[in-house]
Amino acid sequence: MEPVEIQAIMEAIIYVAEDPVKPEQFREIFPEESKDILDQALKTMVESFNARPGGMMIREVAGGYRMTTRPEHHERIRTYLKTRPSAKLSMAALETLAVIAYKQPVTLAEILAIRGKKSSTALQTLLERKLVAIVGRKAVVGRPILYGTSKEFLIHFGLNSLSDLPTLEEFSQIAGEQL
Amino acid sequence: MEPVEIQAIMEAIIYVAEDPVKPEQFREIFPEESKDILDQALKTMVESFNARPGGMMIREVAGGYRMTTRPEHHERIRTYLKTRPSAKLSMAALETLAVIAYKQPVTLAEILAIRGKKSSTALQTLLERKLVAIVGRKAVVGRPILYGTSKEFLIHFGLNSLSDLPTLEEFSQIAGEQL
Amino acid sequence: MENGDNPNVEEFQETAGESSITIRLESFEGPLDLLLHLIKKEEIDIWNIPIAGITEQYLEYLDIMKELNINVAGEWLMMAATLIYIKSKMLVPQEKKPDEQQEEEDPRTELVYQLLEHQKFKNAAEMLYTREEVENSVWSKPPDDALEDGNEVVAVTLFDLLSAFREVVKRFEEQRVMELEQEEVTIEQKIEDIRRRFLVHDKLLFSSFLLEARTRRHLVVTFLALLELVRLREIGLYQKKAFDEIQISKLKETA
Repeated sequence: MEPVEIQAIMEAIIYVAEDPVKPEQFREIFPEESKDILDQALKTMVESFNARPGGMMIREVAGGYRMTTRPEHHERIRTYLKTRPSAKLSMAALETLAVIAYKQPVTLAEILAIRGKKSSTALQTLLERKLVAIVGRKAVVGRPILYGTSKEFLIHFGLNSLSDLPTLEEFSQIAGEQL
Repeated sequence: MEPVEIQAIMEAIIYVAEDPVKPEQFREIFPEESKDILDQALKTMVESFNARPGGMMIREVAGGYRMTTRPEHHERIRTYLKTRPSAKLSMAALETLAVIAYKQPVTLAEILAIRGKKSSTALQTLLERKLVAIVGRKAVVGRPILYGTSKEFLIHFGLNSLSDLPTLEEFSQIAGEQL
Repeated sequence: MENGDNPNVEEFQETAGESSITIRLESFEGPLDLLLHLIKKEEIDIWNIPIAGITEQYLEYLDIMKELNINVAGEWLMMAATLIYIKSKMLVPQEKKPDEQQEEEDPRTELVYQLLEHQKFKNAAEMLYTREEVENSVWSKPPDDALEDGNEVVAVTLFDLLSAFREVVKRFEEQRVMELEQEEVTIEQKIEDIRRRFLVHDKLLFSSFLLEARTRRHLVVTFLALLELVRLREIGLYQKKAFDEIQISKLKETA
């Protein structure tokens, strides 16, 4: 194989690898090439990769090679990681949101009773993300707070109104299973 | 900032990003730079990155930029990762997906009419793999759920936008010739 | 037509092992797929389908499916009915009425358009298949430490929301069944339980007791136990301000 192709594959493998890639591992990937050729290709590849004025570099870590960003750009990368669209919710938050969406208005105690798990942190997240709002208080002892979904919730899920939420029956129709 | 430094940071951000990075996101990261300068830097960076004989490339997918390995090296990378090709969609799922992609937003009944057979299992798979999403309800009796393709669909099939798909007319021409 | 004229039917019968049948039937997933297959195999002009022959072949396939105890879905029977209907329409001699439209509507037209439409989407599916092949040979892997909230990655769609709700409902049902099997607690046991709690706590939220109660009966028992302890002046209930949460505080050391 041409050295330039070996180098390209080495680069791709270091990119996809979870752990630093050791030189011996390349010998398994290229069993037909000699150790010298592979060592030379690796050296050339790493040198030329790091000579580029790019944003990434290949470093020798723990006896292997690993791709990272260059340390001098960490501030802007951090800015990006913070500003990226945060359309992600934890499973706990998602379950809590599901209970609120389908059972609203609902108290924290009722959410716990249905989920069978503590939900206050998840609820806090949902309140912070404005997907859930306080909609009143229940007229029972202790007058616990009632929660419901917000307008943000409708926007996030592209719903016109709460009546647009799919029902469990529709779900079982799609899933072709009995609930 | 020097264009070369902007380019390096852009490269690093595309590298760390989980989702394709949209040009607008760079404007948030570099609020002090003009749109023209950023667009030019992005274009130059992507071109020179892809002109390298390396193992990675930057592609335009789902309206953003995404770093991947080059397809021609897939065999060696697979050897290293010891993975088998990921589970492909069944022909039934692909057909259902094609109907949704071209007829969206579309109801389950409309999919059935075109495919001439029940499609709920295929639809279930597509929803689970997030290639298809619930996009609303049709304003007819029964208010059936409307389905459409997701951003994941664009990423899965390496499309920048839905307009990258060949037109249906092209397929009807082929269909006419085949039959 | 005899079976001998139809090699595919023979194939069916020869490879009557279960796995091969499943595979064969998968390639004709629906009635339209079977019709397209027959048209291509016999090299028939789509605009001039010999409807009698095709209907016969179609019904033969249906018979085989029934013979093999394959569940024949409703759409297969619907298509059979459509084919028979078209066939009967074509057998009826067309009355020529010169003052009316010259060309009578061909009873096959609608089916032809349906087949063409179906083939169009089959081709589109092929295109997606090819694209998927290509995409399956590239990898994108952001570095692990770039994912700040690694274990909190669930992109949320309505479908996720509904799935999550279904999970919760399922769990709730299972839990209820389990509790029904459990022995119920008495008021006396509950009073002892609450006293033990106040050995280590001076104050507790009223709601925290109610939250533990998973069944209605348990809730009532807890409530009665708390009232009994209030009556015995072992605990007191109070609110910091109106509508605030009710707190319970220990009034005297319990024995």
